[in-house]
Amino acid sequence: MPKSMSYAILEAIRGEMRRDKLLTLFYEYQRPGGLEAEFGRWRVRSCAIDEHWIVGGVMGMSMIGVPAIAHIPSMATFIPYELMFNHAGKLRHMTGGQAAFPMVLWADMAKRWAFQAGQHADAGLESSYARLAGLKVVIPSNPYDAKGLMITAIRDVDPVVFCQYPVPASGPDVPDEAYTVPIGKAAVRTEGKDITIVGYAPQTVEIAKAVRQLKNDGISAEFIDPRTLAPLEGVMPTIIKSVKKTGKLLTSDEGSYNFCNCAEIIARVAEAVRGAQFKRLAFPDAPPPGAPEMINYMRVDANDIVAAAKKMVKE
Amino acid sequence: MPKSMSYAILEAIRGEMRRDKLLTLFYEYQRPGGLEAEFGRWRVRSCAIDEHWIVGGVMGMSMIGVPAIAHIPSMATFIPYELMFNHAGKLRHMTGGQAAFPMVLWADMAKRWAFQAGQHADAGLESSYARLAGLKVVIPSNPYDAKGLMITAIRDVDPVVFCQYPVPASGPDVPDEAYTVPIGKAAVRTEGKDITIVGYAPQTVEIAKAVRQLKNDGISAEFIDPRTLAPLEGVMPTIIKSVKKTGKLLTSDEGSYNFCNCAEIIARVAEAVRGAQFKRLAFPDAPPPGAPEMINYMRVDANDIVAAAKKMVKE
Amino acid sequence: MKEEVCVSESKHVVAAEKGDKTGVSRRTFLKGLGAIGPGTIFFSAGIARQAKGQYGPTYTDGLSAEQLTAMYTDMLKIRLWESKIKDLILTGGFRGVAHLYVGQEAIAVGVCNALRKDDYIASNHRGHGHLIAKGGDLGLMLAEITHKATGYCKGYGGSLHITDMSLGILGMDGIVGTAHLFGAGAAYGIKVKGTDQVAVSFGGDGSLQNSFFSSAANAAAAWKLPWIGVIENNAFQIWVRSSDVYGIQDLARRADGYGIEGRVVDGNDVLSVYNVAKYAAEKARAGGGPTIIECKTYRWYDHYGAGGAKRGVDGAFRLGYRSDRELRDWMAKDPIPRFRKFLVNEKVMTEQRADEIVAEVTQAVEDAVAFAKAQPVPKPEDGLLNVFAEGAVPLHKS
Amino acid sequence: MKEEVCVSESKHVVAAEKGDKTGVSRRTFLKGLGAIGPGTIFFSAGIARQAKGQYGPTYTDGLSAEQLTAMYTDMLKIRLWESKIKDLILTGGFRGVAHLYVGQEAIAVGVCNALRKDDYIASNHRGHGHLIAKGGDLGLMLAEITHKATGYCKGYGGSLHITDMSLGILGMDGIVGTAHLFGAGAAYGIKVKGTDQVAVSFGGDGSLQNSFFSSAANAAAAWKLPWIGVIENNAFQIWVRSSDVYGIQDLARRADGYGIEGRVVDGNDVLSVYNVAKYAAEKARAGGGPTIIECKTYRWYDHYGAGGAKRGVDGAFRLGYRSDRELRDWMAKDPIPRFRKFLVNEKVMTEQRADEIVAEVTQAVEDAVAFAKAQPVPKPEDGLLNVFAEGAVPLHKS
Ligand SMILES: Cc1ncc(C[n+]2csc(CCOP(=O)(O)OP(=O)(O)O)c2C)c(N)n1
Ligand SMILES: Cc1ncc(C[n+]2csc(CCOP(=O)(O)OP(=O)(O)O)c2C)c(N)n1
Ligand SMILES: [Mg+2]
Ligand SMILES: [Mg+2]
Repeated sequence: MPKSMSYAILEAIRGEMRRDKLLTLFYEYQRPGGLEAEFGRWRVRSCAIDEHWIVGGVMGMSMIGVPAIAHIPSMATFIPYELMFNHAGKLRHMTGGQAAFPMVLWADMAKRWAFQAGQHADAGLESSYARLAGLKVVIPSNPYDAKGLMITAIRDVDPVVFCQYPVPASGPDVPDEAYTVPIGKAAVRTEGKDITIVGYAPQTVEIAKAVRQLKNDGISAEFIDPRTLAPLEGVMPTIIKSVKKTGKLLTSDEGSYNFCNCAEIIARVAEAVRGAQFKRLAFPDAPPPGAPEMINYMRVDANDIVAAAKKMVKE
Repeated sequence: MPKSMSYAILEAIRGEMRRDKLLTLFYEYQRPGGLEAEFGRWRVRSCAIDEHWIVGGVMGMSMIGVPAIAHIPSMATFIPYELMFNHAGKLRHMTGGQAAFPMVLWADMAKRWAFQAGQHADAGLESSYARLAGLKVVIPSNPYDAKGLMITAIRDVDPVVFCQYPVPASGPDVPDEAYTVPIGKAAVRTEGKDITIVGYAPQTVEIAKAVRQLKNDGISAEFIDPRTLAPLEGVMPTIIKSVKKTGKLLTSDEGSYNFCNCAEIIARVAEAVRGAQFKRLAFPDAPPPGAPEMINYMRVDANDIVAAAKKMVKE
Repeated sequence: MKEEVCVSESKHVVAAEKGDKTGVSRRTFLKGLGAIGPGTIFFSAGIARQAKGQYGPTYTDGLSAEQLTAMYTDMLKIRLWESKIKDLILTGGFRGVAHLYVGQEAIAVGVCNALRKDDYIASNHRGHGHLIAKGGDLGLMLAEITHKATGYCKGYGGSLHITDMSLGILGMDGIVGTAHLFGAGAAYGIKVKGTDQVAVSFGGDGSLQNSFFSSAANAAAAWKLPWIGVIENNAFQIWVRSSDVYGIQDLARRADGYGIEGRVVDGNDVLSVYNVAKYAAEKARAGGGPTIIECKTYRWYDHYGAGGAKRGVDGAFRLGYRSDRELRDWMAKDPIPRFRKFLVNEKVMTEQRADEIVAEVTQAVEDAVAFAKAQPVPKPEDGLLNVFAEGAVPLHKS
Repeated sequence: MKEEVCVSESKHVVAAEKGDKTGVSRRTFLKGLGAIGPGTIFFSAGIARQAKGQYGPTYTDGLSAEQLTAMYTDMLKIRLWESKIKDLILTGGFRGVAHLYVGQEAIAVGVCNALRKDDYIASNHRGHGHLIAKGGDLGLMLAEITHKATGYCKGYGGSLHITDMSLGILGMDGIVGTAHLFGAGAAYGIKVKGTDQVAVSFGGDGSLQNSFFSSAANAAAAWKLPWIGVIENNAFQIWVRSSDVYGIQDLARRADGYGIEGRVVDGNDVLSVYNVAKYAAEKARAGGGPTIIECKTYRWYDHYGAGGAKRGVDGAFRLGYRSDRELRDWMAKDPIPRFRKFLVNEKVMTEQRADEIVAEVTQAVEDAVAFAKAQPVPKPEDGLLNVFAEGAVPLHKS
């Protein structure tokens, strides 16, 4: 059985906790199975429903050189937003390089599932973090990247926001040993020449399906997963190169439309590749309703991606 | 003497408080001169340093039909972020139209001034609000728009984030009487045919200077101030029409580059106008340093805009 | 590390007791009038000085037989309607989710009966009981929980967000603690309006941190707002014991730090709850400011859904983070038979009338199920409405 | 509504007293050894039961003459260095801003002298005093405040953000309240490291809300973290009186609600502050958990900058939100002459030695000014560095 995303992440954390005797994890109710038994309560701390503590406590700890991970649930993603903005992202700069936050904000993320209205099925929150200076933001789409990016994030002396979306296992097998996946590099999931499709996390499932369908229909799509959302400097060359080749960029977001991550990607490509064709698919600018009829209608799926790609290729 | 931005806003609030006997204002230390004397402590409340109360209290009040304004200082903009996200922006939808928040989040904003490092000179925070469903976000660039937009925002039954940047008085005289400026409509500040320039708030000062300079140099720039950042649907036609005419879109942001508001504008135009040329100027993805040498070097000014516009027109 | 590692709300089996009987049949609780003494009210050490003698456990001054009967009926409504939902979930294919309130009925009913119809309540994720006690309709609630177009929130919200503004119900909310802030905000609004209404917020033992409670409490204390913060202390925050993450045992003690009167009450005794709530409401109406009431109680089911539960059987067993014995001890303090016994002893109702009420409520629950089932599902495109008061937002699928 | 309406930190003239003398000359405070009795320590009603007899006002056990002299010197350093900054601001063209600490010196010096060098402090916007008391260099501090390339933060941070990690100074911070959270977080980190260090956070009376304090206090209480929260209650949050926005008078009372020992101390008596801080630090080191210490004090200058102040004269008058009489009453409780008098009376130092120290510190301040002045300004492009540990971020001006 392939390792799940959660398993791969916990394996990464366990390995790093063995490697660094100070590395500490704060969490709320999403129990990191097995870790407390191995490392004890002080290093694996179950906290009150207090995301300011979970994140702010980790920040204070990491300031004195105790690297730490703050795990917060998906409905609380923005409670520590100002702490990450005004402190984790800024203090190194404001102190002329003295302050460091060797921390990971491990953010559990939701997707657009039914029966979980409003606060429990919102997605795309990463773009609010990606716009904050001084933070790195990564979003793995498969267990292999998840483990490698988590290890890189932990070893990074800068604060990293690690977004864990619920995505079924796919991609390469996850080795038991430690390995790293670099922050700031995109992955070309499928090579193609007719159109470039960009998306990450839950949308990779839809895009992968769409790419197979398009292939059957004679369209060769290049599918790129950015994996990192900030900084984007190392990610963009892969995407720009692709769009220079295909002349077409289609993006698909699980998050809502306005200011979604792919808007930034399109804007950067539009500056770099004149005359290309662009299309952005996304959830509407609405909260997610609980009724399945409504939310399933609103969410972008493989069929929508296929239809949009075909339209662009025909034009 | 022309009315200042602050004066125009207070005049709007005073008029609306006279008109609606329930309208209430919570604020922290930025004293809304004269209002307390006229309307009393209960309707003009000086609060503790507690932006969760200022915004959450206003939300609870507005839920029972007491319209209210929450004024928060610029370093605290993101403290109430999750309240605005998960509650003000969502509850109407989640309750099938029952819950309403007739409230204004009057957010004081900073600009890139020296001697105010990190937390006191950050700008561009509005894009984090603009990406939240269910919120309207307005950013006036002159006292006339400020008064009209504040009145519209107060009368709007939906929650509005009103961003007040420090901008010197310009534009039309502010009448003493009430009038409204619509949410969701851009303003063409200068008509032109060679290039479209988009920007708002502090950057309008630099853009206006640049437009004059460009005119002297024989380049006719069309300068558009979006005024509203969410929803953008009513704003975009003005910008798209302009770029269809000029073929060139230059944007300039006081905020940092990644995910700045103008990225969204460029992405939308790129989808709508094939073959156009794009350029985005912005503050780097760094916190604002306090030393004047550093921050002044990093901020976009009229000279940068002129140079970028000339380069685009030449290409 | 075995594959069982997982990051979820999953149970952590600590020391599941072997050989526990796995439940008590539904009927037992109605009949089982065990050896439970009358409700007791107690105060935390820190706030003992605030104790006033008059809140005796069986104090029923001002409560008519009709009202007492209505309170009994409301408790049953919560119990039977939620037990039905649990059964429906276990049956499979349920169009929704639920955080069950069973076991805590005395709190919602005690508090809401101390309020006027025009008072406000702000509720949390475990709020079905609050809504029923404030007058919520069982059919419309079930229609909402199953995301039907005619439910309270037209199917948008579901279990976590049921709202009825016409009853002063500001809504359930999925974010822990915000109810307190909205409640205190509403209380401020009452002062602006100049009415003598009261605003109550409900939160669990987990709702004290996260800034919302603190902001509410400070503002309410500073300006003597007509706010009542009800803390339903059922010992757990999902599976985390509050005693492991707080430095205080009696959560009402937190009130003192803001300059608010804090009370601890037996949350399984509806009259004790009622009396403290009544006192707090009257105090608030008279301009005396806020009160924080901690109600000690226990939830019979798992945090969420029907894990560990069986159809037709009360309680969720073998949950790992709690012992079955602990649950059983609390089930023995079941607030409903306890109240029934009191009412019968005091001749407020006969055993026969009590049984009739059970039958009536059982029927009302069946009616609600039938009603909800018959309701239409929402139209897909309605998801684009109600973002703003006017208009629809655009779709971005093509 | 006149044009004077404005939205700013501007002064609201309440009842400025007429005829007030506008200040006391700088020298007066050094000579004026008025009729101030020895420091007193008092406790809030709510926490009186926690009072322990041993913290007498003039308790100096374990403090050598050398240490006492160093404390006196540190207080003078803060006073004279900050007074110099005030004068420089009034002179015009000052390359920076400042929230002056003058009047509160006994707190920083009392607390930091109770700490070890390897203990941590987290400071706030009014933190110059904390830094000096923890060993900060006057020259490097002034260089930072004037945004020079060789200042503590290379000119990036300025007054609000001075940091010296090598001295355990986690930094000043412009956001009200976060120091408490970082302090408690550091205290948790100490437990992970397994050392017996202590982490202290400083905040004003305004720092209790906003969630940061609450999160710190709860965690520290739950797990007995070696954290000391110091609340410098100078009565104002900018111009807002805390008594208008809080429901409690003694802010240490807030501690009780978290299960933390709270102390109220005369913040103008350095030995009282020292003694309570010493007790708290020893308790924390021994695993006894956190303490919250409220120090009652007053700031002599305006919230920010030098409004209402004059060159060479102490205190800021006619500020509108406070009466000059109130300020004068507090200036009469000036912690520095009070401590000097004690030291001389107790024969710790002679009047002559005390005067020598004034001269030495005056010289040190002049040296700091000369040093800072001579330092280079930062290179513009350095603003692109230090965003991450490695590399520069790109410019987006063309
Ligand atoms: C801000 C926030 N953090 C975390 C959660 C996840 N969550 C939902 S309910 C809950 C436990 C609540 O415990 P308590 O307040 O005691 O209420 P109870 O469920 O026991 O009734 C948690 C952690 C959430 N909904 N909101
Ligand atoms: C979160 C936040 N809100 C508001 C401000 C603006 N502000 C800066 S200092 C201050 C007053 C602080 O008062 P207090 O904590 O009593 O400290 P004091 O200035 O009296 O030393 C305020 C409101 C801020 N910096 N941060
Ligand atoms: Mg609970
Ligand atoms: Mg103060």
